[in-house]
Amino acid sequence: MALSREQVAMRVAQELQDGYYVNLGIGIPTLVANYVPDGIEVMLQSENGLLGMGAYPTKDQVDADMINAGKETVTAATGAAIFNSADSFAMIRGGHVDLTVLGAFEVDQNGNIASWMIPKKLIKGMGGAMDLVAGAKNIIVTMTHASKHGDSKLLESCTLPLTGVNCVKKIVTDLAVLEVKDGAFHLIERAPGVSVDEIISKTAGKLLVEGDVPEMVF
Amino acid sequence: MALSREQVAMRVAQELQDGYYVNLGIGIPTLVANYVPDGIEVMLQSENGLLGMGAYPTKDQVDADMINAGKETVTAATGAAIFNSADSFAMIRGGHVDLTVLGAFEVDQNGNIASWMIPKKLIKGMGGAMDLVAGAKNIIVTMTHASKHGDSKLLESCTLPLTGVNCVKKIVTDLAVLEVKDGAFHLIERAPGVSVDEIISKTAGKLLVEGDVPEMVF
Amino acid sequence: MAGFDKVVSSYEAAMEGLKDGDTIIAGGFGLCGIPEGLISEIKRKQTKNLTVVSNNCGVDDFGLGVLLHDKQIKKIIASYVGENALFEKQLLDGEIDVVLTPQGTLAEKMRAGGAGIPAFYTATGYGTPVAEGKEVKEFDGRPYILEESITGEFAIVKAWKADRYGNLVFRHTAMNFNPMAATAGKITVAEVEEIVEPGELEPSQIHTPGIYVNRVIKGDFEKRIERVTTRD
Amino acid sequence: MAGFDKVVSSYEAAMEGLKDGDTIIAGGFGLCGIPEGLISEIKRKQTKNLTVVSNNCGVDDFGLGVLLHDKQIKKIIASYVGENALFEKQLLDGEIDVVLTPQGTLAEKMRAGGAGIPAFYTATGYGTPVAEGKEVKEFDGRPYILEESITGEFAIVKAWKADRYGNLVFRHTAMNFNPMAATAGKITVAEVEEIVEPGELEPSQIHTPGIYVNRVIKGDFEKRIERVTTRD
Repeated sequence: MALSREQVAMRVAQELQDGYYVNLGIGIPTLVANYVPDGIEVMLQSENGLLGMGAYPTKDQVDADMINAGKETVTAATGAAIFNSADSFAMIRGGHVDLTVLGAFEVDQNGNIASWMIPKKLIKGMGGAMDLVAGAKNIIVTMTHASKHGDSKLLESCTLPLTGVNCVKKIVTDLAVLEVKDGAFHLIERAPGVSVDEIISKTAGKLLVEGDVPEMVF
Repeated sequence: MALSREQVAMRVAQELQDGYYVNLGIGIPTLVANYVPDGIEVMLQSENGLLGMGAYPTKDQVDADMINAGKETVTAATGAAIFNSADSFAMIRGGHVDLTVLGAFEVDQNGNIASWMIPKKLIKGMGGAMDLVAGAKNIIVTMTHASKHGDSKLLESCTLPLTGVNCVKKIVTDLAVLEVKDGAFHLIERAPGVSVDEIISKTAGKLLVEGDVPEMVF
Repeated sequence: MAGFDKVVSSYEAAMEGLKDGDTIIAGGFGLCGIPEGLISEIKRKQTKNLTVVSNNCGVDDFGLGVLLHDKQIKKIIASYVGENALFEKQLLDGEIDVVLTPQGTLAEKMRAGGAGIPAFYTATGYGTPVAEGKEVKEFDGRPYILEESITGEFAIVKAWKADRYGNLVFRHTAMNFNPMAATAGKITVAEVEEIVEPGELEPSQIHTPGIYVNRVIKGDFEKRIERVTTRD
Repeated sequence: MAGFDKVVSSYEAAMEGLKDGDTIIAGGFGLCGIPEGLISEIKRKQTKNLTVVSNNCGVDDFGLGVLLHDKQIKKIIASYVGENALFEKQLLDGEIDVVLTPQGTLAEKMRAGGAGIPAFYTATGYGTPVAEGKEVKEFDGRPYILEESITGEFAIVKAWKADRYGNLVFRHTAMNFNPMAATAGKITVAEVEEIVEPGELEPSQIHTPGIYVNRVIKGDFEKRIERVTTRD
């Protein structure tokens, strides 16, 4: 069965390593913070200028001057640092953030990603997404494998305006975990109860399946 | 009679305006700080990362962590700011410093300056001089009008490796105050008792003298 | 030190000299750390044909969004404008020009503008619509695009504390774009929560040295929050 | 948070992995704010063929100058080396390569290296020997030269306080090049006067966030002064 949003986040959280500096995008990526495995500590970077993002504040702690990149009120974790946006993106662009997790509309087999614009429909802007995909050491994309209409989001070539090129290394969808390399999607794991055939049928780009594909373990 | 170093500094100090941010080079320029006219306040920038350089410390105040760009121990004036060297040169390069005063080996009639290198003789490095001449809103050069051997330092074209091009606007020597514009030195003032003829004889570059040239007033 | 006292006592004085067609660089991220009173003054003055450089354009009735009602903004350079329906309408109607710019590139463009760096290379946006018409150059086998710096006639920023010399300290994440914006204005105006005497701010903990700041005004801030999120 | 504890207890551990031919970016201005113990450790290790990027090269018997005695430095990128007779001798004898770089360009090259900016334009050095072989481009009618960023295998910096996560605070003008150097090393080592617990440093007054720092060691500093100047 397709994973819930929470399960996608849980699976992404398995990719975390102790001591990682991580930037989590809005939506499912934000949920990843709730599932950091035992014995592992990560520090969250928020691109408006915060390294060491803490929990949401209690009602009494709410402070208009303390927000994250999603414009939500947050707290600073113990040992946090706060800096200006140029310094924040110097950190991101310079490759100092270990992992970025973000959503997307489409990803293609060359690791290109489209996540910020649907012509004539959605023109909100790219925010920090282009910097994040250009700068992070490692990028994981989370999204549903196909649209509500059943159209695959894993394509031979993105159709929407790109956010970045040749940058996505790993994708966690509601159906599968895939690596992107050498011009193809490589199926690594499948959601419990989801067949390889279903994944094949919902992947429009070049998909490589080698041997038995294990189910995700939670 | 030719001016003393102190008198050159006094004359330069007359160029200061209230509210000026000023960077003073090593040597005579440093002395300018001692002659700031009454009723005028300036703030001194030291390019290692200090805006609001104060007096030298008393013996008890000496602190190895508190030095100026000449590596002398200094104090911070009330209201000073301290920052890193990239920020300091952002300030300089970005044209935020109102006036830079520095020494030179040679200046030419196009406002080119040579101040950092004598091939095969002196290879200490340019330090911040190239940034200062490229970035400051206004530059005054102080130097002796001629070398000990009597060779003019105000040339048609600099012979030594340049520090910057088309940047010097005003020169205060031991003999004269000159403006540099339109490819010529313009004689503005002469040192008390120094004749126009002497200045002409010691200026190798194109020199324009219009009307009576007043003596400097101290 | 009279020559360095940057404090002004009215918003009129704070924004004096702003004229039609000017470029304004504004600090703030969303509604966090924005110079509320300076924005109101720009609305009051009804200055038109403005180019606004800011990460966001506020919301319909707060922040820079209030300048949309009377069509004071001709062009905006921003990274994210998704919180603002009026903005979207004017954009679709062709009444406003928008140059969407990646957030980090925007921050760096402001910094470069203040730092005398006319252009810099970044990998951000390579291969995307952002790269259109821009020079591409490879370094170490990777392609980068050339991005030019931004400066403006005015910069408006919001700080926590200022001393009379214009030294600024920002509070928490209300810092955001404010320090860079402060460097990129020909005239930089800081609206602050508190004005202190020179010497009260620790020199090495000043975020924006006073050399960048031309005017300081004490403001009253609503500090509206876009998304109040709490835990129990 | 074990994964973020950057504190090491020996200089051997602090400089572990440094090898012949590496590039070291060093903080400090003159003898002010230099990582004295890390420099001694490099001398002790006798690592050779080093490229050193630092504003200065110390004096004959202190600072980076001590690495000259055994000819450990192959090349230095610096803005001012005038305080060091041994350096001048090795340079004239052709035993050491020197790339003299304007101070502000050097600071910006380090910052750019850490910030993922491979190159930037500056007017500094245009028309001088510094511009030789560099691309020139006009912006707004003024010519600028293209300068490339610098990174290194190691960065060595000196801070006043560090917390265990590697967040750094610098003291007075001992800040100088240290914050930029810290961003430009593949491995960045900070030698500090005091180590405190996470949370003791005010987040918005940290000069270098811990993300840039791989190792922290508590040092003892002589803090030699080049020019003691006093008033009565």
